[in-house]
Amino acid sequence: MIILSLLGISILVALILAFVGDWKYAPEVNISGSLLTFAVSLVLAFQVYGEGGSVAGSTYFFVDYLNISLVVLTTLVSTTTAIFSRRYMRLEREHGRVGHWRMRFYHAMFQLFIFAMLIALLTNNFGVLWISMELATLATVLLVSLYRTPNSIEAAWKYFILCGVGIAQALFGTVLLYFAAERVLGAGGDALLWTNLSRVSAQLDPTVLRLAFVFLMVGYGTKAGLVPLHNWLPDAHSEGPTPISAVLSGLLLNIALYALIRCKALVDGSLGPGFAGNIMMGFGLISLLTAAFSMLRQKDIKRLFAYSSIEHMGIATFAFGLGGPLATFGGVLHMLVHSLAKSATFFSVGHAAQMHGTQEMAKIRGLIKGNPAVGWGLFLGVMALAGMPPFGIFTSEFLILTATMKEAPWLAPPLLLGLTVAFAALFFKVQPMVAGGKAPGQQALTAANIPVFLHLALVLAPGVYLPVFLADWFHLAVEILR
Amino acid sequence: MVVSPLNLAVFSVLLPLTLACMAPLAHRWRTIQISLSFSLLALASLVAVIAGALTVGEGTVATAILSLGLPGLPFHLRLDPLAGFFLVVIGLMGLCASIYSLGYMQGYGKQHSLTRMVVFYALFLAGMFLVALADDAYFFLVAWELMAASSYFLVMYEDDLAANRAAAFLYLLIAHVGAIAILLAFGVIAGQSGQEGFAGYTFAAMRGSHLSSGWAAAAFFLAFFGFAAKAGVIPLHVWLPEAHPVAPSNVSALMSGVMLKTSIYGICRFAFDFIKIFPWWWGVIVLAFGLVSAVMGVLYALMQHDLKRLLAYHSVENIGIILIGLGLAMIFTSFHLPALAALALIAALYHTLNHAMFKGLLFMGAGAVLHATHERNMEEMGGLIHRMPWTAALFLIGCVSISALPPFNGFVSEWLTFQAFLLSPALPQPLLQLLIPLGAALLALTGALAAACFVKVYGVTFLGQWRGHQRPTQIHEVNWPMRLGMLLAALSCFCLGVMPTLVISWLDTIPAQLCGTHVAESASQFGWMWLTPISENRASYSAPLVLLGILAVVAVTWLLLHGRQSQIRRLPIWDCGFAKLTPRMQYTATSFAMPIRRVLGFLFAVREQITLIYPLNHPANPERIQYRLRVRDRFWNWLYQPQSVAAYWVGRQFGKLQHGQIRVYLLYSFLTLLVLLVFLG
Amino acid sequence: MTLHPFAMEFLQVGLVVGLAPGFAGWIKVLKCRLQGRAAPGIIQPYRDIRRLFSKDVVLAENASWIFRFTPYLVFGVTVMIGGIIPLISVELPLASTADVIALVMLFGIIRFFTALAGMDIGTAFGGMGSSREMTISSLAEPAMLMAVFAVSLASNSTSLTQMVSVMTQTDFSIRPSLAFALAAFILIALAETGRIPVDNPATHLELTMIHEAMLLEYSGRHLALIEWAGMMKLVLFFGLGIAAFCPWGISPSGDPGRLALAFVLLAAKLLLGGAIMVLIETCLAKMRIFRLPDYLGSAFLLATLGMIAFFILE
Amino acid sequence: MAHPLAAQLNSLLAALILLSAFALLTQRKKMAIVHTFAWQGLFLAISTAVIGFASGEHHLYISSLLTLAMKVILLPYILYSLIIKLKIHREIDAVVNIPSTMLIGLVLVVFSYHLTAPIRELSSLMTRSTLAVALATVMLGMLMMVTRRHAVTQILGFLEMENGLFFAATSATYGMPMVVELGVALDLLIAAFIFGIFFFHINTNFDSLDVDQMAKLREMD
Repeated sequence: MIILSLLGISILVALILAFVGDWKYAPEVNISGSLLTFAVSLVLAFQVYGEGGSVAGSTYFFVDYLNISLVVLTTLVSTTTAIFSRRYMRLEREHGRVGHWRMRFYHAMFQLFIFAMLIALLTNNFGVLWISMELATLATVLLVSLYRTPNSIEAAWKYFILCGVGIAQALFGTVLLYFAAERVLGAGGDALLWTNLSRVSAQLDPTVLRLAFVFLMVGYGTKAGLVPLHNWLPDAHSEGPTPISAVLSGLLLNIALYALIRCKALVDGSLGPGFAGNIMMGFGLISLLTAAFSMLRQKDIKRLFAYSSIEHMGIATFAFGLGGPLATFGGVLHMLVHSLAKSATFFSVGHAAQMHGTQEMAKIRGLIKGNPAVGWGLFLGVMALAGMPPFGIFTSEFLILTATMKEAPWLAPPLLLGLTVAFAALFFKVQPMVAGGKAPGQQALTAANIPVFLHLALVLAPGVYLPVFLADWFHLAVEILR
Repeated sequence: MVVSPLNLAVFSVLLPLTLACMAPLAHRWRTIQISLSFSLLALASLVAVIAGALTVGEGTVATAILSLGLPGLPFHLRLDPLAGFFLVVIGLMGLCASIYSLGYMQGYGKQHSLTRMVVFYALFLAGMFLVALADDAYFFLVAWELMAASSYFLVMYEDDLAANRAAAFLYLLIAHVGAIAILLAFGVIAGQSGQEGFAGYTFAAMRGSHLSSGWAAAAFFLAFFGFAAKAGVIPLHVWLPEAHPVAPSNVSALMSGVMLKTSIYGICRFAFDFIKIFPWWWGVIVLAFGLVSAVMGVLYALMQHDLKRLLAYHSVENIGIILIGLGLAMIFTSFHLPALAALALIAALYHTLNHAMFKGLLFMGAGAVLHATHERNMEEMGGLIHRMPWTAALFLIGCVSISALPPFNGFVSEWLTFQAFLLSPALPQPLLQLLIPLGAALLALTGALAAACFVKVYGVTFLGQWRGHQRPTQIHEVNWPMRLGMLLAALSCFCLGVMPTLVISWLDTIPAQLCGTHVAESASQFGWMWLTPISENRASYSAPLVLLGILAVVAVTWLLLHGRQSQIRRLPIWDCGFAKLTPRMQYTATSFAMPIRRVLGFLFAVREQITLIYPLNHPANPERIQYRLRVRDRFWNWLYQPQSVAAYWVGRQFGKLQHGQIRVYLLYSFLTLLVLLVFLG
Repeated sequence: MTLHPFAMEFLQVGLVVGLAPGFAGWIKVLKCRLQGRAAPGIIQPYRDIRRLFSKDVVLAENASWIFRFTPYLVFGVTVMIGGIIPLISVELPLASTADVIALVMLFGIIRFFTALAGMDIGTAFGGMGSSREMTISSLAEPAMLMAVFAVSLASNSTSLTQMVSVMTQTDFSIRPSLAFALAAFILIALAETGRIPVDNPATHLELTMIHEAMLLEYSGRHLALIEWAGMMKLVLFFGLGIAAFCPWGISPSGDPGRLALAFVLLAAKLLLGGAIMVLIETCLAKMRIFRLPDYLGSAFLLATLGMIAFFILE
Repeated sequence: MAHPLAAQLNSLLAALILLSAFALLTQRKKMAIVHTFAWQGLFLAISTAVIGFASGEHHLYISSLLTLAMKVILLPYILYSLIIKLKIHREIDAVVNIPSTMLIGLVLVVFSYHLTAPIRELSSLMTRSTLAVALATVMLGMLMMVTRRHAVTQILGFLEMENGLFFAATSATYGMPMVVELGVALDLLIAAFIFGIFFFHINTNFDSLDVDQMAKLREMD
């Protein structure tokens, strides 16, 4: 019931905004809608916590500790992003980069995107999961090309084609999964239900699952931006409007990873932890290293952080691949804190770019002097992303590293190499933008600070203090994956 | 709640933390912000000193577990003699530096945000206290990085200069690499301890863990690398001469005097507390690094003419000396000679404390000079002793102490280190018997060069005549808080130098904790006036008597000579009948160091060029001679250049993959699919 | 009856302070004889010192308190050292205030402040002198320490009284390590006391000066104190050598007879040692300053050989 | 109950689908490609219907109708009209070296046969042998996207993959659950509109639909 209302609200808001999206108070509508979903998701979360375990909405929807935490995260980030985009898009409009019609389109698509992601998280059915992933892609493709500049068109086209192809492979994997499941559970829709599959995962046929997982890995891996399937990601992030970049990196990647780890849980059931784990560890490490070294030579600020998203997705994938309670816990935590920190950083980045009228890092200087909130927001966000304690990302990386030292010590050096290079790149690029004297022609603006610092506070929390109920919450979430 | 040392220590951590949160509120009223916050920080440091002193004195161990931290791994606190000792070191310097800052920060104009300084200074202090107090790997790393990050912001305080930003970045990068190495070291120990989950990550578990020799070596040397990166051990020292000069002087006093010491603390923890049993060659490696750092550090220092840069290189040198002591202690421990190990350890710790004091004093003095002259280049100074007598006198004490001249404190610890060296014949290893004394010779060289270097510093900066362009009359003595801060440091230098026996009997609980023996009763068996490390027949030194004797003779002669009437005539300098002498004709810092540069030039990347500038009308005799000298650190080109080049090369190669053409991207994903299918499907 | 240790202490200090100029005179006389010049006579240094004391002091305008304080300090430290090195008896109350290493460092104080005083006026010569002095001393330091180490191996101690009593009580034996160490010590002592071939105390040629260059600006009582301290320093280095290498005769107790004997022997050793030094100074020429590393390097080599010889041969 | 006739019919249609896939891979003219694609859709629809009839899975009729509507009528019509409207039917579309492309295609067919062999062992369905063809179609579609530089042909390759997937679903498991079928169809519809929009934008921004022109966003310098 609650689940349906949750989905209902977001689609309803999407429809409303499709009509009044260019109205003066459309942003407020957008915010309140997201806020409402957030509230509902909290209620849902408490229900789950109360009933201790999973709440089956209907045959098609279900909630457990894992996906509810992501649902809450999604609704929260969507709310903050809505708040941010209110200020941001108004400025864009004043700069004349978007018109009425596109504002309407933007707002509607934003909510539709949230809706798609919520379905993806809440659905019980792997087929529906696939469909909603595709839907989420399609909803954002046109947002990426919102500015209609050649670059944005190019980026959106690449995004559309590459993700389309990738997701098609995921569909083939799903077909194979269904094939394997059907022979255990019998034909019919129930054979794709996670709740059933996880029950019988041990009996699923290994050869088919092996094939299926390869396809699913490539498919959802493309969405998660794993190297070498990542090429759409930097373009899409750098060319779209910043709020969209924030939710793309903050949420969509997480959803893809979520799909991936669900599949892994199934495959492990029949193949044992080794197979899927090794593939994921491989992808994770490659992504981490490639992204880290690519960050060294970025010129565009949003591309820089796009690569850092690839890097962090790599870390999380590696963690899930490594398996084991510690690493998986680290992985889940990493997904959460990364999406918070990354979206916060993108907020500051967006304002920084607006202040200088460019995304070229060489032209962005003296943010702290120009606008302390933006400057410090960016600086702290980068410290969080670089894995400086006491921010939560350090915590998750600490967990992952310690697990690595225990399970596979020989993998620690490349992991650390990647982390170090990424650290160096981030600070090397960001420090000159933040510190020092103002750039010529920097104009002042009133930034939306609440989202940034709210996120940063939330990122800071787990590094210093993780409330007990949250802790066992995550532990239970981890249990689901094993 | 009952006042125990641990509570005091926790208080001294909480005060700065709360201050860091509160300070921004007061950003309107600068003077209030300065006076209030820095006096509170001084108070916190004082409390820390008391807590540490009590702990070391009584040898108590107190632990506590906070409700913060990771689910499986709450923050553990532990205050044992070793930690207590470092609390004292940090606190003492923190006290002096905070009092000094009361005056020093007045000198900053509006363009630098005072709040930033206060906040990060407080965080820095708190971080250092926490490093000493932390008792589990996670908390230790949090504290460690808190310390690193806040000091990074402090180094970048005057961020409008690109050079400062570059220095700060270099510092942060190397510090972070070190932190990662330390994290790995913890990971190795905990991973091998066989404990589930987080259980292995408390220091208690690490004390109990028994590692195979290979893993133990891995853990120790990872940790050693990490801590060496922080301590600026050569060749990981490049950040130090960049970062310390550009930081505000009160901060560089803390960084150079205290922050480096936290890594000494870490090495002690790993070697003597966690691993305990190790082969002798570990000690030899530590000793070797110590010797190289000591000699190279002082040599590079001699070549500098930027006052603070020079002092920074001296920190490298002194860290080297401390490591020498530690290395000897490790060697003796590995051969089960606890008494000797205890002596070497005491020497190292004593020097840690001493160096904190005199290096802090010197940096504060340099800050005072900078504050008065706005000049860091010694070649532009001179004769300051007439303008700023207080600073001059106090700085002289610092110079004498760091040059290891009795009866000041630098001498005591270096003398103890020498004694430890002279004990090497007791080793059952003939090779070591022959080699270790050579190390002693290197240490002697270091000491003498340091003396030379500080004759240069003091002579060029404070003595002679003003070389600068601006009128020296504008230069004035610094304000009282700054003098007070320096005075405190100078006093402690003096006391530490004059009553070594008391200090050692106070320190005695630490070797008891780490080596299982005492030195105090043998050290002061002969009364508190005589310091006899092993036995009275072995070697003895009595600082009070030396002091009194010299003072007595000086007083007597002075009285005798001033009994008779004889006036003093002041005349201009005898110019040997040449034309008028100008201040530019004085010996400069560069020329002072020239003989040593000639003798040991092969150690530096020296580039000297002389150009004669001829007037147009008659090219026979040059009108001006230009002399350019560039002395650079070889290690930069040897170690660091290649790395960054390699990183960018790799980056470029990865960049080539991202080709821009969508069909290529499609090909990638297609190939990925095929490869996976071929090998796994 | 035996003398009280404190009495002996004062006696020895008195000897050092009183006889140092005489010793300097003796060396001057010998030198002049060897070089066929007319000698001023042994008590000439006493006259010089008295004359200087009676003169007024002329200070440069910008001389600071360091410049005026240094002579007193130098004198004080030298006298202090005179009270520590056992010359006639080992039963000195002050003997245990400093072992050899501490003694070296005490000499270090003298050097440090002299060098500072040299820089204080701000003439080129002063700076040059200080620079060279500090360079030489820093190169000499390792050799000095190795020599000390080689010697201390025999008696297993660095305290002079212990060395003396060990050597005098154990029956005489030829020790190659001591021979090497002695050779090294002589080289170092020449360098430290500023004698030919390292430095020429008699010259005032600007460019060859080392030690003298630092004292150029001194006059009157200040100069007197410094000169006097210099003479004492020479005696003390001899005393150090004697205590470390041929201590025979230094009395273990305060018995006046032994003391008298010790005094006679000391005088003999000093005269002999002075003669040897004069020979060296007359036969050798002063070195260029950048040849010094080789010179001190060989000293270091000898000392190290002494150390190795101890471990291998003894 | 497996009709031998139905089975043979199905294999025949599978063969035709494979053939049309190769045809798509090697055609030069846009119109021809669109027509071929429509044909492929038709074969797909028929085979679905046949399977539905043979296996008695009646929801397959619906999906076959869906296929007919989407892949035979709607999508080809959209593409057709776009090509007319944008006047791009003249634009040449360089195919890199047809023989080698076909060779690679053949290799892919063999490979997919090899991959699906174990599954064929497991499956008891009459359509099990056609799974290889389905996978081959997917891969050929992808190969087409790699080799063609024109936006329209890329889209066609994409849609061909979609066909392959659909065929795989029917042949491996007599079709996915209805929800999924519908959802996929919906996504396809949206996708169609989106690439429709994109053709306009690309054409206006780059005045041609040659995707190789769109290489401004890149890392190499």
